[in-house]
Order: sequence, then structure tokens, then C-alpha cells
Amino acid sequence: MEYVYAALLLHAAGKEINEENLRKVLEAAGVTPDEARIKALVAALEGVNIDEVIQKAAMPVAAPVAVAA
Amino acid sequence: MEYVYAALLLHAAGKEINEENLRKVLEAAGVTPDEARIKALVAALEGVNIDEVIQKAAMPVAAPVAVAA
Amino acid sequence: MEYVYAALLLHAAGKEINEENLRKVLEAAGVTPDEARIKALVAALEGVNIDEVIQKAAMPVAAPVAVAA
Amino acid sequence: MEYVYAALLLHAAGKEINEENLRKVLEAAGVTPDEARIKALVAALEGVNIDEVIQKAAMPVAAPVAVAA
Amino acid sequence: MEYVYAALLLHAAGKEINEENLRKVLEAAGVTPDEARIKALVAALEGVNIDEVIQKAAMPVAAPVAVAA
Amino acid sequence: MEYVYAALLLHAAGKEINEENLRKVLEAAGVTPDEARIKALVAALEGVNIDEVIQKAAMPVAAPVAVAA
Amino acid sequence: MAHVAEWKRKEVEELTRVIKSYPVIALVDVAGVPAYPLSKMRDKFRGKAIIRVSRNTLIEIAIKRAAQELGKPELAKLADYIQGGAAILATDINPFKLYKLLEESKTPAPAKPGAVVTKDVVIPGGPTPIAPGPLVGEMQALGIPARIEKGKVTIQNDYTVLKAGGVITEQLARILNALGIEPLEVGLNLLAVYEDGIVYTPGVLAIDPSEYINMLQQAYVHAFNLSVNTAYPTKQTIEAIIQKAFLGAKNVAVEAGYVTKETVEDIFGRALRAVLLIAQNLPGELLDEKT
Repeated sequence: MEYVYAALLLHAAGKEINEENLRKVLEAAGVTPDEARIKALVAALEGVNIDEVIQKAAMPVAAPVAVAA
Repeated sequence: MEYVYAALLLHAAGKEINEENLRKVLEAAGVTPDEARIKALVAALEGVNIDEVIQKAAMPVAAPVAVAA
Repeated sequence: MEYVYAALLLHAAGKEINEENLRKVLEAAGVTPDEARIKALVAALEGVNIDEVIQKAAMPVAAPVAVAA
Repeated sequence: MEYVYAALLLHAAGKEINEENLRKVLEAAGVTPDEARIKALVAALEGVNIDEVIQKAAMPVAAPVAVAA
Repeated sequence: MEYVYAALLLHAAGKEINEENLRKVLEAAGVTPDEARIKALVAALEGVNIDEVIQKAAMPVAAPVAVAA
Repeated sequence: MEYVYAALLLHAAGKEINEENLRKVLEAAGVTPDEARIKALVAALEGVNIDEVIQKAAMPVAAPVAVAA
Repeated sequence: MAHVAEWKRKEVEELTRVIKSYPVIALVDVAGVPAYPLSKMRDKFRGKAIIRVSRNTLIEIAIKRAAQELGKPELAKLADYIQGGAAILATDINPFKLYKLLEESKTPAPAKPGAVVTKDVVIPGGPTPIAPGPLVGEMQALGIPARIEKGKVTIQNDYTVLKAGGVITEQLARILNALGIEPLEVGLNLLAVYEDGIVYTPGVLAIDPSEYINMLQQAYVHAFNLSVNTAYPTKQTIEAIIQKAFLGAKNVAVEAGYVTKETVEDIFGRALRAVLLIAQNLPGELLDEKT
């Protein structure tokens, strides 16, 4: 999932998720980037609303034990 | 969450989550690393079994049911 | 709700919920007790296990839902 | 909870929740009032909108999730 | 909730939750401690296993089902 | 969590969550403050609306019983 | 009352004595209650209540006399509620409890033409033991969804044939009896009760216990919320208060992405869920073996 983490890192940093940026981040993490996968990822993420996805993932998972409320 | 994505990216890439590596990844993503946050993150992760945490976090999460208000 | 609060106060204090006791508590709170309401409350609560009723009010209904990820 | 019930009774009766009134109600319910608890309650309720607070869910709870995949 | 956060801070720091310690922490936070509330909290925490209680709260298992009031 | 409790104590007390204040509260609780963690926390909380986060978490549940008044 | 028969005089005296010696005086209608159920009721209330059946006129006189002798003018108003075959029920039982007891001791009885039902009469859906015959046509004429199936009369679905307060016709009585449905109730009908200066009527006395249970729960929830939201600790709420503080702190730390032992799982979980959700949008060949 390195590629997706790299994409999310760029997104969180406010940077564009493009081939160039992904390549840099992956290399910094010691990963030799696979060009085909980078291209595919950039293409696939086009049209994905990442903020929305993150929002969905952010649901706190904490539940009370004995409540009434 | 940049720091967290950076840490998880390193982990997924099989690299150690240390100050040096975090710094490199963050810089590659265009983030000016905050030394305190890097140190604090590394310190907080000391003794944490990340594979285990990820395992737990990824497991079909028992999510709370929708609650009417 | 004064009458019900008074009843729960007596219950919490380990006292019997009867007309006499309700009257005393309500008067101490500056309420002129309505005899019919007191009698109705006492009759309605007869045979009711208050601890159990309260327990139910406080109990969350556990309904974990597995979320596929 | 005796003290809280006593406070709610006074509130429902439109009376001020002060030490004097709490003491009277508790005594009428056969409770020997604990001065520290009475003072603590009065202090805790200072500036509190009771109508609002009694309706507000007491526990932090996970937001409803409907993550399906 | 100041008093409760102060108590949890002491607990997390491995310190005893007693009147003296609560007073010091609250004062450091710029709060003028109310003696009655401190006493009430210390009394209420007697015999409570805080770690266990927190453990229970942290379990992401179930959410209470709610019904509108 | 000491640092987080200290931050929330300050917040509940209406005080600013800054390095200076965190240090004072932690020391009063007998914790030797770790500068990196303090700085990291202050940085991480920047832009977080604490009241909203707490509130949000507390919102979804209403009263457990439907009530006829 | 110069020419009043001796037995009547004695009867009124006795009734007056009974009325004067109990705090709660109820008027009940025993019309239509057979002797046997009435004696069962007497057994049930033995030691708790006295039931005196008498003539309505004598009961009226006794109530008024007792009211005068006790100096309780409100009691005299009880006489206004005399109707049917009235009887006096004298007891210590709180009027609301008495009403509940009387209602609970009623038993179902077969339909009688001309009788008024107190509850909706519902014919349940499903097969019946009735063989096909003219009754089917009568049922259909009343709107009952009856049909012949496998040689028996079957009701297609639950059907309310008479609303509460309605009068049973001769035809309906025949149908209900054939179906074995008992829409009437036999028991002591409470007309009114006097206690302590107040005359209570059945409309006031019919309380819904579930409403009180709800109120109790609501009151408890109010107390719980007040205690937790103001952090006023009690034995019942201290755990919830700690949990609230802990969860609040944890949620803030998670939201801020501040990693601690307590938050690492949630924070990583968020990141991971985001990754997994995004992965769903990706073509299969992009995903490595870990997915």
C-alpha cells in the first residue's frame, strides 16, 4: 500500500498527487517506484474525492459502556 | 496526519520509523518537518508493535450502529 | 416530573415510596402535593422493580456491526 | 444520586437549588445531608442551564458510521 | 470537567489522586480549587479502578441505541 | 495521555494551551515535561476546535427512552 | 321514613356503619355479575375490603347519612354515581390500586345481543373450525373477510368488526359465539370512589403503568446526564464521568493526530481505513499482495 500512503501523504501536505511527486516521496521512503503503478494510481485517483474518503474513515470508533443519555 | 502517513509509508516500505527517515519522507512531500513532532512521534511509537496495531485497526471494525438522535 | 423525582429520591435514600413520604418530600421542595397524583404514582409504582427499570434506562443496547473494509 | 434527584426536584418545582433548599428536601427524604456534597453540587451547578444539561447526551459516543465496502 | 481532567492527569502520571495533589494541579492550571468539589471527587473515586473504567470506554464495540426524547 | 489531559484541563479552565501553561500543569502533577511532546502537542492542536471535537463525539445519542410527559 | 320496613332500617344502619368505618368508599356495579364470580371476588378481597350488595335507594340513603354524620359533604356526591346494580365496596386500598385490582380480576364472557363492548372486537385472521354454511354470507355482509378454503371457513386477515362502545347485534353475537370469541368482560365495574374529600371516576383512575415506567427512566436519565455533564460525581456516574473525560481527551488527540499509546490504534486505523477506502477505487492490477 506504499503508493496509496504516498498519495495520502501528498494530499495531507497540500501537494498535488502527480507522477513526479509520488516518485519523490516513494524514493525518499526507499521504494523503487514502478512507473506503471504510479501512472495507474494517478489515473485512478482522478475524480476521487479524497477529503470525502478521509472523512468517512475518520469516524471515531469509541463507544461508551453504560450510558444513557 | 502527514506525520502519520509518513510513518505508515515507511512501515509499508519495510523501513524503520526513525527521525532521519521521517524527515526525508516529509521533505520529499514538500513538508518542512517539525522536529518536535518527529521526536514525539518516534517516542510515542517506541515499544509499539505496528503490525499488531495495523492488524487490529484493519480488522472489520466493529462500528457503532447509526443512532437516532 | 416533580413527583417522579421525589419518588426516585426516596428510592435512592432507601425509603419506601408511599403517600406519606412523597408528601413530605414534595412539601419540603415547596410543592403543594396533589393527592390524586400522589395516589396514582404510588399505585403505578406498586410492584415495580425500580432498580431494574433504571438499569434498563441506563443500558446501552450492544449492536456492533461488522464493517467490511 | 440522592443529591442530584433533590436538585432536579427543586428545579422542577421552580425553586432555587441552594444549600438551604437541598438540605430541607434531603432531610424530608430521611437523608442526613453531607455538607461537602451539598456544597459541591451547588458549585457544580453554578451557571449551568439545567434544562439543557439534562437533555444533553452524557457520553461521547462514536458517530454513526455506515461504512460498507 | 477540570476536576476530572486533573484527576486523570494525576492518574496517568502515576500519582495518587488526593486532595493535596488535585489542589496543586488545579492551581497550576489557574483554577481556584473548590474544596467541596475536590472532596466529593476524591470520595467518589474511592474504590474505583480507573484503568479498568478507561479500558471499558476504549473498547470500540457497541453504541447505545437511542430514542428521541 | 498526560499531555492531552493537561491540555484539556487548561481548555476546561479557559486557559490557553501553550508550552508555558502545559509545562506548569505537568510539573504540578509531578511529570517532568518532555519538550518535544509539549511542542508537538501544541502544534498538533493548532487548528483543532476542541469544543467541537468533544461536542461532536458527544452528540449522536439522545435519550434512551421515549417519554410521554 | 316513618313507615320504613324494619329490615330496610337495619340495612341502612349497617351500610352507614360500613361506610363510616373505611377511608375509601367505592361504588361498583354488580349488574350482570353472576353469584359465583361475585363470591370469588369476595374471597379475593377478604380482609382488605367489604363488598355490600343492596338496593340502590338504600345505598343512596346510607351514603348521605354517613356523609352527614362524618361531616364530609363531598362523600354525599358519591351517591350521584349510583347506577345499574350498585354495591358498596369499602376498603383501605388506594383508589388507583383498587381500580387496577378490579380491572385485573375481570374475566372474558361470551357475546350477548344488546351488550356494549369496552374494547375493539377483532376477528383474528386464519382458519376457523366453522364448516361452510349460511354464516359465511352473514360474515361477509358485515365486512368480515371470510372465505372457504379446504372445506373450512378461513378469515383472510385480522378484522375489527366492532369498535369500543359499540353494541353487539344479534347477528354479530351469533358469529362471535360460533368463532368462540368472547368480547365481553365480567367483573365488578367501578362507578366512582371516594377518599379524603375527593370523588374519583374511572376516567381518572385508569392509569397506564408503562407511562410511569417511562417517566421513571426519563427522570433517571435526567439525573445521570446532569451528574455527568456537570462532572458532579456520584457512585452511579463516576465511571461514566471518567469515561467521558477519557473519550473526550482521546477524541481530541486522535483528531489532532497526536500519537500516544492510547491513540495510536485509532490514528493508524483512520489512515489505514482511508487507504483501504481509496484502494476500492483502484484497478486490481495496482494493488499488491497485501490487499
